[in-house]
Amino acid sequence: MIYRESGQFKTSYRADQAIFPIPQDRYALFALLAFAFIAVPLGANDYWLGSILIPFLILSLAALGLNILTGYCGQLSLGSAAFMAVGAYAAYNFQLRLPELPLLLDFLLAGLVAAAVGIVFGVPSLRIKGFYLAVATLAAQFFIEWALTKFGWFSNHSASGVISPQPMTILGYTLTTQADKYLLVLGIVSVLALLAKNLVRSATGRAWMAVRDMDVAAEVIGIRILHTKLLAFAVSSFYCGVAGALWAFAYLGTVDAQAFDLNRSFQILFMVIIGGVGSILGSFLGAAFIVLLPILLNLLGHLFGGAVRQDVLSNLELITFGALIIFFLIVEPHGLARLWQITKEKLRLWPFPH
Amino acid sequence: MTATSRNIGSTLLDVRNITLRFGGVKALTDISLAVREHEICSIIGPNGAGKSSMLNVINGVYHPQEGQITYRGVPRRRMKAHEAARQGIARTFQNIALFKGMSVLDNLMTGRNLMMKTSFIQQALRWGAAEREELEHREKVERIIDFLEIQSVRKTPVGRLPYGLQKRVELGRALAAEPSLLLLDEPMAGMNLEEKEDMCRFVLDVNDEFGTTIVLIEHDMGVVMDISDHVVVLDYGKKIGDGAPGEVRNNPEVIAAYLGTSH
Amino acid sequence: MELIFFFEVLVGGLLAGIMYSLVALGFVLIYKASGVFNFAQGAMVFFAALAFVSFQSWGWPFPLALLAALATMIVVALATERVVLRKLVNQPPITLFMATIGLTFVLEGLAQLIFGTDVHRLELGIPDDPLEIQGMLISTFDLIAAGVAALLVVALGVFFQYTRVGRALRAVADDHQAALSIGIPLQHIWAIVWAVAGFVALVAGLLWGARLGVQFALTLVALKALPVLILGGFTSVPGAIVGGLIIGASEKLAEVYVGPFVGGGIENWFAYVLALGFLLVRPEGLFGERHIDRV
Amino acid sequence: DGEQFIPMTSYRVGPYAAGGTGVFGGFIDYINLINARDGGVGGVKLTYSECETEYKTDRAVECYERLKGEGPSGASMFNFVATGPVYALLERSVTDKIPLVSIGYGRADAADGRVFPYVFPLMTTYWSQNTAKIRFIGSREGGMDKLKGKKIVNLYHDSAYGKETLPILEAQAKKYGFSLVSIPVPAPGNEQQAQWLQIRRERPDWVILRGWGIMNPTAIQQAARVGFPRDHMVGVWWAGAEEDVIPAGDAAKGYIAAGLNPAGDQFPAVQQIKELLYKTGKGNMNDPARVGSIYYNRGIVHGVLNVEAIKVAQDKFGHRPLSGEEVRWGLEHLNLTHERLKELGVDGLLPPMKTSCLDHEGQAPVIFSQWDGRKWNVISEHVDTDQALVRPLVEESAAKYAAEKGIKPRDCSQEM
Amino acid sequence: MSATESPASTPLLAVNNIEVIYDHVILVLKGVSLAVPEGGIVALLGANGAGKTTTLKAVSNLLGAERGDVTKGAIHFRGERVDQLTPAELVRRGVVQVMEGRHCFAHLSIEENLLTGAYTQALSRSELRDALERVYHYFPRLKERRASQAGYTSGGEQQMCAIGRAIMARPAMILLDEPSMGLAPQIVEQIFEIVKDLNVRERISFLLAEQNTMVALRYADFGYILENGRVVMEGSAQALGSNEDVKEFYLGLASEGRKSFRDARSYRRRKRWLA
Ligand SMILES: Nc1ncnc2c1ncn2[C@@H]1O[C@H](COP(=O)(O)OP(=O)(O)OP(=O)(O)O)[C@@H](O)[C@H]1O
Ligand SMILES: Nc1ncnc2c1ncn2[C@@H]1O[C@H](COP(=O)(O)OP(=O)(O)OP(=O)(O)O)[C@@H](O)[C@H]1O
Ligand SMILES: [Mg+2]
Ligand SMILES: [Mg+2]
Repeated sequence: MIYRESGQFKTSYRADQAIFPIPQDRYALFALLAFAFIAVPLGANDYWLGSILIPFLILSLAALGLNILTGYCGQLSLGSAAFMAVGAYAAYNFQLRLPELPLLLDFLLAGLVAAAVGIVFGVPSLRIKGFYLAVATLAAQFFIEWALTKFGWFSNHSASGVISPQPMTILGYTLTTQADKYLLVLGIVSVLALLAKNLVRSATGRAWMAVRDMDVAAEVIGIRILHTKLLAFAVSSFYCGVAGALWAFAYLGTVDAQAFDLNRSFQILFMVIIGGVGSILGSFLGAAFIVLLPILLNLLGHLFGGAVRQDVLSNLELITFGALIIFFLIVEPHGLARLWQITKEKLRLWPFPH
Repeated sequence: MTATSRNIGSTLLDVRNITLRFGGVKALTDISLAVREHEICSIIGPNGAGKSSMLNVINGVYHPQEGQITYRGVPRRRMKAHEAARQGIARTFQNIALFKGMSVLDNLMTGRNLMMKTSFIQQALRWGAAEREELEHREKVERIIDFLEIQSVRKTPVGRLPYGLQKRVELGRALAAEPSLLLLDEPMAGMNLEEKEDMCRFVLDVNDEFGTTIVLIEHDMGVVMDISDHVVVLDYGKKIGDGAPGEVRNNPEVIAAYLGTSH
Repeated sequence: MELIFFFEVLVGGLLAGIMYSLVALGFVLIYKASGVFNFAQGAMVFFAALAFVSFQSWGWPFPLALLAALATMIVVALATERVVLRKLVNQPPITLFMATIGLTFVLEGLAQLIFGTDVHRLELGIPDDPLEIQGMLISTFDLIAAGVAALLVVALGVFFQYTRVGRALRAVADDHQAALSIGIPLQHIWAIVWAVAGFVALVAGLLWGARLGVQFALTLVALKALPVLILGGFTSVPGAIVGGLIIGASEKLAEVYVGPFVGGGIENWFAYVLALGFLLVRPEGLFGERHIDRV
Repeated sequence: DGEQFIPMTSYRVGPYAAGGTGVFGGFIDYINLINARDGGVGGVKLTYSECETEYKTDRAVECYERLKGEGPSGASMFNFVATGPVYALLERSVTDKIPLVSIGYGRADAADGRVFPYVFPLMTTYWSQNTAKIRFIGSREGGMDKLKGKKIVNLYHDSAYGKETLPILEAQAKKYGFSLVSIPVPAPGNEQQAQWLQIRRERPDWVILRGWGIMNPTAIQQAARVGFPRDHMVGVWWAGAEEDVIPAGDAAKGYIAAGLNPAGDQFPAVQQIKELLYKTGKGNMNDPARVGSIYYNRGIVHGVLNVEAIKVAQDKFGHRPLSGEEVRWGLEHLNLTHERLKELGVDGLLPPMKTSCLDHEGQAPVIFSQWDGRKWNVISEHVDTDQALVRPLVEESAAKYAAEKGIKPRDCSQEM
Repeated sequence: MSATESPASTPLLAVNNIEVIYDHVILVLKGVSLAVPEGGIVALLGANGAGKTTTLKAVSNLLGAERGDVTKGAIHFRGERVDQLTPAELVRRGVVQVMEGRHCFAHLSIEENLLTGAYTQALSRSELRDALERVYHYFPRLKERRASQAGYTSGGEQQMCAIGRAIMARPAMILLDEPSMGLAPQIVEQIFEIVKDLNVRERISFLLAEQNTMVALRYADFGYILENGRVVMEGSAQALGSNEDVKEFYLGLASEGRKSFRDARSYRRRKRWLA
């Protein structure tokens, strides 16, 4: 029994309510954070930082946002990319029009703007449920995409509709290298993930889950459904908004509204479902799966380079990607996070089978 | 102990001339009943008589077309379920309505949500007041867990629990809200004798210790006759009997419609 | 003149709407029968049409190509049931939804792997000369498509409401486990439904393919079907038609009469916003089944 | 000796796969032809490796990062054949010193090489091309002065791409006195009933189709349905390939599109590809019948310009693998005359052009082709673009970008 | 009593030492064996969570849908192994389960619910009518509500509907999970009368999981008591009914007679028969 819970007694409810009540988990997390904050920027090259880790972290954040809404509050949404777009354009405009604001405040405000827009599109959720709501959130997706392209003001009238934010400067220090940007993204994502974790295990999180699991019962014990759902929309959109701002500022440097199209919304939804609906960890696992898998498949494909035609290879990659999604759902319909949890439970019992 | 020896007070809940229709179906027709403070009132009746509907009307899940409900002296016709909760009405459901994806502990903690006052931002930071509050309520909930003897399943997702335990958890969730009026919809269905006895004990203790008024729907006549102070009988949405258990048991109309001769 | 133009837009919109209904029908079918929101419907439309034109381009005569395409869709249905659905019985709807997204990738990849990425012309021999009625131009092609759609709707409606299998399908949608417990062979049922949905996809693929050519973008017609779906109700066959008519007509009228004031290009989101507004009044769509939550 | 690496950020699945397989097929065939026929450029063998982008910007960025260091001297230059990545990599390419070549797409103002040293919107930008379209229409009407009082509808894809030419069209409408009606088509454009009914009501003389993907055949078909003459529709070059007209069937007969390049396999280079590659089964196209199609030939154009840039640079820096910075010099000193094109066996496949430090575009003229139901036929002389109109706009936009980003423009007179 | 056969003669259903695991980790049944003779009524008794439902689902093969697995043991119906059959195939062979918690098809009307029960039978129109009438004869209340959507009927009505639906499949054996739950007392009696009636007249065998031990033992021939996933006691209904432990813990018949629920002051600790 390498990994065990038995024999570790908690003597106070406070200890029992710590994020990771089991010390092994805590140590593992500290080790992981130390690795991510210190070892990675020192060791990884620009390719890993700039094209794998940064987008992975940003999309994890967006997935986290959607997971709050869909996983915790049970409101299926296909419009998360639109809220990313709102965040990106808002941050751009704050930076452009109020240059004296510090960068992090721009991001915060961008998140708040996204949250406000999220609330507007969340109002119908009081009456509309399930897939009906999902399709209805497409209204947000298409409307916001259209509005951002249509009204030049949002993109400062650039002919191409593309926005290019200024370099990021924090306290006079300009972030230029990929490592700088990575650290910024990692910092923001870590803090927001911690806040999300706190939130979902507090009264607010319980209210969300209650509404998700059985809204009638939730109302009967005094939870205000509309208020709870709108809060979920707001928080979720906030996270997506910040993710969108980071996408524009820290990852690509320039974006247009099409960077946040329907496909992006779906991509984020995949992450949530594959990773684990209603799991913070799952958002990260899902993002890793969806971001890394196609790249991995592409690299694997290169091993066959020459032997197989490139278009065959590309299509095979797509097929494998789809098949793996199905495979993982069959293995564990509740996502990678649950798979991880079961593995831990088994470890706990190891070497006994049950 | 008999009913009179406890200090049953004045009328807490007064239901007047309630009529509830679903399209063509009349679930409740002109029903009136009164529940006094601290008493245990049972509603019985054949299947489909409208018992559950009655509870749904009392706590605002259904909105009757006619009639008026006076609770603690405040009359009203419609109200939202969460408003009812705010006024101290809690309940359990016939088909268990727990939050399946959450642990037992979380289910119970949710029952206390109404009393948690910190803002979501404080909760996100989990700082000072938010953490103190969380711990305070946790202690209260642990007391209920002890009371209901469900310590061992505290962290188990409720979906995995056997039926009987789920019923107990549901009672716990209702109790967590520290209600003054507790509505129980068939809390003992699907239990064996021993478990029913336990459940009766819980109900009686709640009633005794916290002075909670209880409205109970139950099909086990043994339980109903033993523990209630007052029994209301419904049939086809109409009230056909109302009174002390002894009276109701001997009411010929009730015997014909519900109890049957075998009893 | 203005009035004629108005009617022209209206009729054009109604007919366009029916084309959306055709795709929406496939969604309804599967949703009604298994509670699955089949995201792969668009990919199926593409797959069916591509299979058909490819068979034709291999020199097979029209009827043979049609039969072969139908057979292909049935094989796809059977394989989907066996490899995906069977393993996911009784799982939450969102999981099944996700699985159909996985299926989408597989189908898209498979289609292009087998039949290539070339675009094709699809010739059904249906005339596309505009009819001029009272100064209005009306497309004969659209009229014929509308007829086909109406036929499909009637057939499917009867099937669901009055046959043993139809009833079983609705039962399955309500509760997988209970359906199993009384001996409804979920696997056969699903195979049948997916095969029928494959057939509907083929019909939609042929008609849309004749309009747009057969190419990858055919998968996108599914997006046009979604507002129709929620307006008509996920579970209603007639709803798909009525929803299509409403969406088609109003989005065209909006584009022509409202568009110019806000810069145009509003058709897409307008359909969704309209459907959304409608849902606020009737959350289950026009003819959808009401969500039952009793306590 | 050695190897010169060219990254192939292709897209062979997804909605634009038809275009992607064509362009990259032609591109790769041309590279292989150079290796097979000439043993590379100046004795340096050309290598490439493909990376699937699915036409998605983030995947393209990943491919860029993955491939930029490959080969003995790193990537020579990137051709994304998609606008998104060009924008996204604008700054990184400067840091990495790797040119981004965007032939017939991408940022129009990047033609100003002083502000955008590493971006090459070669041949013709959207803005330039648009002026050629109006000139073509003018010539069809019998002179630019005849445009006065005419009505032109600009049917555009409602996206950043579609909107990009609105200002330049408006400027020309003012200049020539025609009236302009711009009508957006929401993406993806598979529904255009409303738009074409509007067009029928407007009764324009010409329709400019700034389309994309499925929008193109739909537009052509709808035109037929409302009886608008197809030979009065002029498409952009993303609306001018076989893939855009075949789905529309007979309706497309007579439809005209601007072209970077004509279709056809009569060019010596293409013939050699057939001979050297396809006869031996080494051709890249799955369907050899598409050799000589518009997209395929555009791939050859990519090949020619890439290889020529390497050659020009080698002439200066020596016959060895070159860095991106050195290739950039080559790109800035392209001079494709008729003679040179003839030597390369591609005369007529692309027009003469000449780049410089100031001008990263090269000001190639535009040709116009018409679809006869089976193939594209060239129907115009080379139509020159209106640089007097475009260049000031380019410089203005570039200056604005430079100011925003704090870039100090290069002084071209100091460069050689 | 009609129990002419003893459980020893070749049983209709034989469950042999099965083990069930949920989610690959939760071991619920730890070796359960039982037999149901042709024409018998066998009761499965036990506290909440003992594993009654799991046993029934293992027999009807519905565990797969809950990510449960039978990892050991065998199940025979009419002498054939049936653990690999699909639920539908089992129904065709005559085994139908009435699930705990009713599980009516909420959006179908009561009558449509009943009709789906006959899915495997492929009956003619008039046969269907007769089958329906038979159910309505047993449950007149259902006839009144025949056109209502099942989702909107009361708990008891749904229970009737679920049982009626199973009868429509003309089974040889019904697995009945807590039929009395939520039913008014006289309906409980009625349902058990119906069970008896079906058993005597149509020779349908029953395996019923039931909490209401009193009634169950009155109608059953044979009983098993399950605790914690194991069979801890078995015997004929009379034998069980007269067992002192059973009397005390399951029937509430202590030596001094039935106690009032109000007087069960101290919580009784259940005596466990843990192996
Ligand atoms: N939401 C609803 N819509 C339509 N009809 C309803 C609804 N709720 C209850 N009914 C009908 O009202 C009647 C009373 O139902 P109710 O659930 O109150 O019965 P009950 O007395 O609780 O019965 P049981 O003991 O079987 O639970 C039933 O006939 C039921 O079908
Ligand atoms: N799907 C499941 N996943 C995990 N555990 C389960 C699942 N279903 C049941 N269990 C567990 O299996 C055990 C036996 O449950 P089962 O439902 O068979 O009991 P039961 O005897 O029918 O109880 P009851 O009288 O309450 O219906 C319980 O401890 C329960 O927690
Ligand atoms: Mg009830
Ligand atoms: Mg059970």
